[in-house]
Amino acid sequence: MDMKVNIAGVEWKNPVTVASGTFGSGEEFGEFVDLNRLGAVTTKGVANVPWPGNPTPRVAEVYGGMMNAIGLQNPGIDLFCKRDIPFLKKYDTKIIVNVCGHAPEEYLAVVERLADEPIDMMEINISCPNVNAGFLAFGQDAKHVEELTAQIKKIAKQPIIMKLTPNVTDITEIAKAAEAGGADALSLINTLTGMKIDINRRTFAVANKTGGVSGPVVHPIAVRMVYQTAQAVNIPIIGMGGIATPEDAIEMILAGASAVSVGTANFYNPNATIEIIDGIEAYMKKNGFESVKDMVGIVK
Amino acid sequence: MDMKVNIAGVEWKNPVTVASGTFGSGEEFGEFVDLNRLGAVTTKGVANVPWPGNPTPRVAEVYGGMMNAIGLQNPGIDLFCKRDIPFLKKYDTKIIVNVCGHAPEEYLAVVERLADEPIDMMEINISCPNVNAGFLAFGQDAKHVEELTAQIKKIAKQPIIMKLTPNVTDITEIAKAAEAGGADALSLINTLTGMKIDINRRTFAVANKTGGVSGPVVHPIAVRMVYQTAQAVNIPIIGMGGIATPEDAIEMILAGASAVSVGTANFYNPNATIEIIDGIEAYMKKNGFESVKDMVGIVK
Amino acid sequence: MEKKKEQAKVLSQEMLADGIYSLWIETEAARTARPGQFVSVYTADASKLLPRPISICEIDKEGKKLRLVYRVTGEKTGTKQFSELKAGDTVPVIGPLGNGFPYEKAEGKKVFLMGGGIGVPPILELAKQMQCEEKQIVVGYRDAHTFLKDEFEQNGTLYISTEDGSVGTKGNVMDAIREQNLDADMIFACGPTPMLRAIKTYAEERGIECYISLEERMACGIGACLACVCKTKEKDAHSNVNNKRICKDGPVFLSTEVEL
Amino acid sequence: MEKKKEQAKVLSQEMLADGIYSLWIETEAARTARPGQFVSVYTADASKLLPRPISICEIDKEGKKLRLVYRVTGEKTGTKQFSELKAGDTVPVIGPLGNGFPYEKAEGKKVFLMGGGIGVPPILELAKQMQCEEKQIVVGYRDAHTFLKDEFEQNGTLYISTEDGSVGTKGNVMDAIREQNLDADMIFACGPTPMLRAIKTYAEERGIECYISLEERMACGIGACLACVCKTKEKDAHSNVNNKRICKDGPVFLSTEVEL
Ligand SMILES: Cc1cc2nc3c(=O)[nH]c(=O)nc-3n(C[C@H](O)[C@H](O)[C@H](O)COP(=O)(O)OP(=O)(O)OC[C@H]3O[C@@H](n4cnc5c(N)ncnc54)[C@H](O)[C@@H]3O)c2cc1C
Ligand SMILES: Cc1cc2nc3c(=O)[nH]c(=O)nc-3n(C[C@H](O)[C@H](O)[C@H](O)COP(=O)(O)OP(=O)(O)OC[C@H]3O[C@@H](n4cnc5c(N)ncnc54)[C@H](O)[C@@H]3O)c2cc1C
Ligand SMILES: Cc1cc2nc3c(=O)[nH]c(=O)nc-3n(C[C@H](O)[C@H](O)[C@H](O)COP(=O)(O)O)c2cc1C
Ligand SMILES: Cc1cc2nc3c(=O)[nH]c(=O)nc-3n(C[C@H](O)[C@H](O)[C@H](O)COP(=O)(O)O)c2cc1C
Ligand code: FES
Ligand code: FES
Repeated sequence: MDMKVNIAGVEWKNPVTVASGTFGSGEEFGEFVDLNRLGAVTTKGVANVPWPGNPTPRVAEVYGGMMNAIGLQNPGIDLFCKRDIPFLKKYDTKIIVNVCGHAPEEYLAVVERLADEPIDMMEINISCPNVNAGFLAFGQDAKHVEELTAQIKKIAKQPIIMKLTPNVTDITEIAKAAEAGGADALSLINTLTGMKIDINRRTFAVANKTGGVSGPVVHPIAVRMVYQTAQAVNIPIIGMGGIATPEDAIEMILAGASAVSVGTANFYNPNATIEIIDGIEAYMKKNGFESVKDMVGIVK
Repeated sequence: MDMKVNIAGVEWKNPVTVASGTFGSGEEFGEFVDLNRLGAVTTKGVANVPWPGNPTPRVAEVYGGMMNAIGLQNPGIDLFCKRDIPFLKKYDTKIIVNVCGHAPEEYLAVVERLADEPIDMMEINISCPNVNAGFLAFGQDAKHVEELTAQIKKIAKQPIIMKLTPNVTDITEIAKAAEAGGADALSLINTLTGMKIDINRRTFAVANKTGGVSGPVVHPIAVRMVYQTAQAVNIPIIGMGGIATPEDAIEMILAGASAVSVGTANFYNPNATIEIIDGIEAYMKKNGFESVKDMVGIVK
Repeated sequence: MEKKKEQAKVLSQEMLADGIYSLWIETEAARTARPGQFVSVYTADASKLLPRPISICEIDKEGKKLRLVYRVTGEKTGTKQFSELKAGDTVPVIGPLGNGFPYEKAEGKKVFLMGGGIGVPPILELAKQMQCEEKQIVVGYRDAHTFLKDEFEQNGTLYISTEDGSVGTKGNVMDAIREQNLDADMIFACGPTPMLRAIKTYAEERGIECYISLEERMACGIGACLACVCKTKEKDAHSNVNNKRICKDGPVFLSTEVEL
Repeated sequence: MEKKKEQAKVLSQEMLADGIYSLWIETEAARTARPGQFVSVYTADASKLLPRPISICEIDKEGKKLRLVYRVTGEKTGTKQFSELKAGDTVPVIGPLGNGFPYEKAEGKKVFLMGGGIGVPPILELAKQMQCEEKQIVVGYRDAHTFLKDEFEQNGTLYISTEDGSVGTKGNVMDAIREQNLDADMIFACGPTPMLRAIKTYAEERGIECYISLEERMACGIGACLACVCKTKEKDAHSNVNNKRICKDGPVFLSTEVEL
């Protein structure tokens, strides 16, 4: 039985990584989880310069999930390369660096800086606010997505995963634009934009007013989008959104994801990734699947 | 203290109605709830002719909510006018008829047929599949929404509520289109499109493959969209999506809804509407609000 | 407004066979319950909001008690959670729901009362209340775990089939009536769809009046949401299409009015 | 990999004052716990997934026991659910988390141990472990419900303030030290932000070394998600911006390094 998956030419030992922003660069969770067990570690988004992030409160609990408006706080690419990459290199796992920016130049600066770093893949978070397009994110406009992807691909030395936002009318349109731009893989979904109001204090629960909803609650929407995207493109998909159990991960794979990311679940079950890896293996054994790829997208 | 609200010229005794499709035409829930207590009853969607709906299974449970693909089964407008309207007229509550169709002509046929019926408002469900625009719904295209609204307004004799789908990139664009078309009010949100896969049977949990997610899980997304829409238009909004408690309803009102609809919660708490009406009243008393409208949209 | 969701009191819980549990609850629903009706049982788990429809297996009207016999369908399910309820706990229910078996029609008839798998339990109260000429109870199990067997023996002539042949006829309930050469002029049945389909065909070929109890996923359980429909031969007066609601118009239907 | 989420056993639960509860749990977290650290406590409610950070009020290392004293913040909250836990139940926890009070630095010093409101509990274990020249415990309550008072009296000189003036100084802890004319050359404090802000100003004006324990909404509780930051004067080495993580770098900070 083969737990290995090949995502755009990079072989992971199993199909499970962590969702960007929920696992730092692995250091803190390393006290709970053997990082060597993970197919890959996906880091918190990093920009060309340090970002201070949003004011607090940055998170709120919602029914069956959470909302966050961290605001992409990050130490900037220089410190990241000096500290976080060497830390992760000590483990036998693939390294996926999540990249953010306010404008194409900012993304490109990070991608360029990472070109010669010993990382395996880059994930481009196009849900960041696009300073050139008002309140929308890059990822909500197919034209921007295609252009940005093409620009990144020109300079990137590692395979590029474009990470899609679910806050769109038609995810397949954006997915196809990323593919047209040359993306090697896609990951989805990022958070769904939500809002919570504290009716007693009569104010927003997170300082940013809106926040991204994640956790079990977003799972059915994520599965739908992964399924639709799998029908629309020919590049591999990393599925995420509310994956908390082996069943959730398998569902995502059957819908068309070649690999999965575990996000919010880490917060309330630090062992979630390991349980999911073991659970996928048990399911394969029970159902006679030889290889993970034999399960990908078979429910049509 | 004044629980009354005025929605596009129609006075409801309180701001609570039920979400279309979750309450039939009130008859079945009449055994659990005094229909006279409701601000309004919103009926299941009705079309110009009977629709058989989708194959079963039509519903599935999802974490903290449910998914449905009923497929708008309905008895057609003729039987509806003969049976359901007279039933509702026996109660002291406003009657909102939810209207669906595959094409503009179908909507218009229903609206015309209802013009001289003793109903108070019409809610137009523009999340129905648009036969003229491929797999998208009317409600995902601003141009279609404006046109359809304008056509309906030309012949409607009752105030028109356009019901928006959340499966769009920018809800305010659609809301503004409906307003431009002459809508008297808006209601939102309809269900979020999701998917569930049964990993043991390796098939879709609902026969239609995708279904609409509703219940507590969609609440933060609904609140965000109501808030955004309230900033963008000058017509009243009926807020819905996961309202299950008085707190949920009050949150929606503070975000900008002039009234609220209770949907999925009816299924697991048939008394939800009554608890919400009483709870809003208690909150107003406790916080010194004289009138519901003093709470609408005050968190900015 | 006479109906409501109530917190039923758990009186006792017992495992009858592997994964099959018997639950006695105290509930107002018992007052008007009929065999073939069901109750919607709710979990205490905020992630599982929909009802689990469970047939009524026994009714004690005076004691306001109902017996529910159910199968745990898997780990992490609502029925798994029900199986952990203990005497003194409460469990939210709505009921009784649907129309029961029209057992009054059986008077003077030679009847098959057929149950298969987890469709067996509602046959018990039916057998207890039915007054008929000849009461032939034909129930099918997977294996030797023939739960409710003793109770059935007290309420009619019992024929058993088991899939593995460990008890009674090897095969299903149809095999049992063939092997035993049984016949009837009225049938009441509850069980998996393939079984009901076979019974429906059998009954229609012979012109026997036959009532079957159907299953479908539910959301409201009271007829409002149109989730739980089955296909009907004729246009239904309520739906105005060829559909009936299992929760409200059923779960028991005359075999000739529905399509399986 | 030495850490994990565990099912702590509830040993006892007691209401200390209106809405204030004391919970003793048995947990591995007790082995290495220090005063000022906290544990993330989780609900059993599938709709409430995030941790409730609760400070450690007392530590029994040998017995592997921790005491948590917490306020129920409202109906339908997680703390409300905690208040329903009974001896024998389990409750999921992760801990000990964060850095405690550097009480070793107090040796030979004249110290204020200040707590206000629900910031009072962690001061107890601090008082118990601290070896110093003069231990002045100054705690502020809303009213006469002066929970933990007896324990404090056994561990230092106790000064109380109450908002309604029913016990001790009327006002807050600052009013108490002014009224009693107290002074100190080191401060440890936990409480609401306005109180900490006043203490920070007081300490800085006088050049007193002062440690304060901060609060913020959390998601991971272990330093990975960057939810729970506070503003810092200097650029932080880890974040590379003027932010520190309360859960990981705190919750106790030197007053001069943070901005409130
Ligand atoms: C009228 C009626 C009477 C029934 N009587 C009995 C009985 O007496 N004993 C018994 O063991 N079972 C009975 N069932 C089947 C029982 O409802 C399901 O086994 C149960 O709902 C499964 O829930 P779960 O928590 O185990 O599964 P989960 O997988 O947790 O259920 C998820 C959702 O799917 C629904 N669901 C899953 N399977 C079914 C099913 N087969 N039918 C309807 N809904 C389903 C659940 O109600 C729930 O909403 C009856 C079903 C119907 C419709
Ligand atoms: C380091 C630290 C130590 C604490 N120690 C104690 C203590 O010893 N005793 C005590 O009673 N309280 C303490 N608190 C506050 C306590 O965490 C909150 O009162 C509690 O989380 C509220 O949860 P709830 O279930 O009552 O409210 P809910 O409204 O159900 O909480 C919803 C969400 O908001 C979070 N939240 C709500 N209020 C706060 C808050 N003030 N701080 C952080 N998160 C919050 C909850 O953790 C949860 O994720 C501490 C907080 C921190 C950060
Ligand atoms: C606290 C938090 C921080 C996040 N930060 C990032 C980020 O930096 N970059 C990114 O692409 N996605 C980020 N995300 C989104 C997640 O990677 C993931 O797409 C989303 O949370 C859905 O998965 P989940 O439901 O399993 O959490 C963040 C999510 C959370 C909850
Ligand atoms: C079973 C079911 C049937 C529905 N049918 C309709 C319908 O006929 N017309 C319509 O506009 N919305 C329909 N809806 C959407 C609801 O009216 C509502 O917009 C949505 O469910 C969100 O609210 P909730 O989370 O409170 O259920 C239906 C929802 C459910 C769950
Ligand atoms: S479950 Fe709603 S109509 Fe039957
Ligand atoms: S709560 Fe995640 S960093 Fe503090």
